Amino acid sequence: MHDHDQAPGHGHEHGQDPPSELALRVKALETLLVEKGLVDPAALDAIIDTYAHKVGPRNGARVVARSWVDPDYRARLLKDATAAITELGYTGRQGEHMIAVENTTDVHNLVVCTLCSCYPWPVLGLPPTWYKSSPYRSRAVIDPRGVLAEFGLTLPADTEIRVWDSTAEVRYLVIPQRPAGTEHLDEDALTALVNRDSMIGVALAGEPT
Amino acid sequence: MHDHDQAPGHGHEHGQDPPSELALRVKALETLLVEKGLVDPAALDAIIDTYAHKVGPRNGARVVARSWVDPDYRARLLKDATAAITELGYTGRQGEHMIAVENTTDVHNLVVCTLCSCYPWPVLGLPPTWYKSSPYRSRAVIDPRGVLAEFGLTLPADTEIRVWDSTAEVRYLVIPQRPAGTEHLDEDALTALVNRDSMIGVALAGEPT
Amino acid sequence: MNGVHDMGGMHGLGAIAPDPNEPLFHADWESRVLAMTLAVGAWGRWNIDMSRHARESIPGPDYLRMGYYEKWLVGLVELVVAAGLVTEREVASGRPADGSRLSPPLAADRVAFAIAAGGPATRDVDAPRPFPIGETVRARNLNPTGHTRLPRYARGRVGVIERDHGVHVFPDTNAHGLGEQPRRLYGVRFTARELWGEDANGRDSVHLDLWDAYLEPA
Amino acid sequence: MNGVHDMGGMHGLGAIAPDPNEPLFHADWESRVLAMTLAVGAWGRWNIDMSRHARESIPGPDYLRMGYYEKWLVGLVELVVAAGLVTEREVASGRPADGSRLSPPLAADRVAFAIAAGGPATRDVDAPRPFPIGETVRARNLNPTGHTRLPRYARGRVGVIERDHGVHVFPDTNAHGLGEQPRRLYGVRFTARELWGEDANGRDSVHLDLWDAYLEPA
Repeated sequence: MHDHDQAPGHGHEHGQDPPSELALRVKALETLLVEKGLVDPAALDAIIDTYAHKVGPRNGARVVARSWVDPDYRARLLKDATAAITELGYTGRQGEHMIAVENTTDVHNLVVCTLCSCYPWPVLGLPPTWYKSSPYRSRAVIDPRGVLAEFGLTLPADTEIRVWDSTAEVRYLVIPQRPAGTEHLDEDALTALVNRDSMIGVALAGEPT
Repeated sequence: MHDHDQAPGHGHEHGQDPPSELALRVKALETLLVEKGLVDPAALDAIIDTYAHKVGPRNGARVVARSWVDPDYRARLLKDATAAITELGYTGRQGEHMIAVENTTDVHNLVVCTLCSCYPWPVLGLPPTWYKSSPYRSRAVIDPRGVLAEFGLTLPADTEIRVWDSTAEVRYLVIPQRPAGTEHLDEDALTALVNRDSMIGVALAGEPT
Repeated sequence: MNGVHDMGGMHGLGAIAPDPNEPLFHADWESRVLAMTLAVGAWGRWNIDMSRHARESIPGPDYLRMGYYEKWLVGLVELVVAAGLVTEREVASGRPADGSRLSPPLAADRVAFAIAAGGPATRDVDAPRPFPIGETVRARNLNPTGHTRLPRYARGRVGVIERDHGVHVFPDTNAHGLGEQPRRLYGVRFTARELWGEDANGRDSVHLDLWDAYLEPA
Repeated sequence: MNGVHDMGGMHGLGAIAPDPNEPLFHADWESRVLAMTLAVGAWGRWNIDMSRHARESIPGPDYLRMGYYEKWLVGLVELVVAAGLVTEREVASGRPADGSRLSPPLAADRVAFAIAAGGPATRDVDAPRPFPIGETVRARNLNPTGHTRLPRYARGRVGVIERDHGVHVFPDTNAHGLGEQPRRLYGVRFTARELWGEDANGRDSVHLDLWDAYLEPA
């Protein structure tokens, strides 16, 4: 339609064209903070290593898979998600107050943060760009079905959609439905079926990732 | 506060640094439209000449000054502004449906168009940049007193402020109060006291312009 | 549509910064965009509601970044292409695809007349008068994806009918080629406290012109 | 504040365009901004509400244009300068004003512990429980110029109390150095039709976590 049709909000994040001016500003700030003794560069490396290799959606997948095979665990997860997730060792920053919401044949859950980009880091890691983008944040609450369609997911009109807008420090984890025909799989195998997007609610579980 | 504190919405309009890319795009479009016979370049010149030299806030000033000296005219203006303004010959595009709102010692009127930049062209000419800007459009309705303060106009808290948001094709002209001590002035002299901003409502009349 | 153009009530968009020495145009190209928009409009291929919708459909980040006449330029290109007066290829190349040349409908010597004539939005048709002056009404909570002139900040709010402006073309249909569908237009007064809460000045009010389709009994 | 960051319900901000092959960071500088923000945060000179407010205070046109980590960068500079940890002059020059060197509070070997510990927002204090589960409430029409976590799209709308989350730090004061003032936080369900009008799907709902100060009896 327009001669300005670049997807907005993604300007500096698709990485095709590294914004050297930004990289320089960041480098200068880091140098300053290190020289003043405000940060330890080794601590920065350790933080990055944590989210690059230790904290990510495999954690959440473990929670979901466990809930699929262990009805008692599922009950605990739905009653007190923070405690049930802590059982598996996934605690901390941006996951201090967890709630698990379960998809059923009648109900589909979708998580968003319209005001910023709140996300359950201990179980899902750092959020993807689209989750943090204006298009998703703006439309998830007013047009969840249109948003899901953009992810290739079309739900029946009589499926109830519950959108969770993370306006406080409570963080939401969607428990997707266990895919049909997976009765023979054990917890480890099921974990591979729980993709990140299914725990945000923009996809179903089932695609091994 | 921020390292991005340039006033937004004014990027290309203050003219310190003519945006040659835009100028080139406009020139190319005009060439195309002329070559296809869609516009007559002489008509473009005539349109620009009209708003540069014939239609402007002197028209509105005449209306206001007349209303100050002629009570019958004022009554007609308040009853049917479109007709009363037509009496003085100011008609046409963006002024087809006029309403005049009068300031008193108790009431102050302020005009805005939050959705675009609607403005009464036949009496005020083309709007100034600030009227078309996001800062004015966004705040005039929620913080009229703060907006007026930015124009150097502080009204008593017990003055009633009426903000007119031009959401349809009706256009509003503020009749400012006649300044004190101008009883000796005739209509022509009064016209010089009616500045544009006073007819939008962000200033009082009185400063000769 | 709930676009950034519907900005009444927003904070954080900067200082107003009026320039007392502002020229009428900051560059020649601004005046040419204004003039072209009016002159091509004389072809009658679109209406004012379509042209407003073309501008408000500019993606939000661009809309806030662009100056006024840049938005007009983008809107004009959108309109002439959508109307089939020029092709995107012609815009890109700057050259007509063939040698045929039309005759502009607006000649220089008709400009003064055309501007002075304007184009009234009123229509001389019967239309219901659902609300009497003084009636308390609520602006409906409508969130269309298309064009509307009901600002978000008024939706769901209660006001009082102040004026009957007569029967006016309805933008919500007219912007989308669905006809003028003229309806009654009202001037409606909302108190600042109704719109913005108890911290607002108790004397202040905001007045909007709203079609009957935007209103319901309170 | 009614900033562009409060974008729930807006149209016209583009396609979502998920990238299935997206890397965790698109450039090294993004990861450094994340890490610096967390590491300098360990000085305890600001809280999470202040850091959110620093980012949402970025002027609207810039906010919509910038990517996520660019907003974090701008917010971080704002915070360290406001806290007096560095001066604007130092940021501009990239060099410390003098030779004094502090000792970072977050050492590398404490990072795993600090991330795993987090910082709960609940406070073990008595607080009124004004609304029982199942109660119908209305979100107040508040339009503060400061920080709030009550989105515009919910203001004035009627919902039902679904959950009592306990007593949580109140962002509206905490963001401005006015104390944590812990208050009861509720999960509130709003039907899509209440929020967006009759065209919305009759089964759908949106759930927000709202402090009691945002709510009133319906």
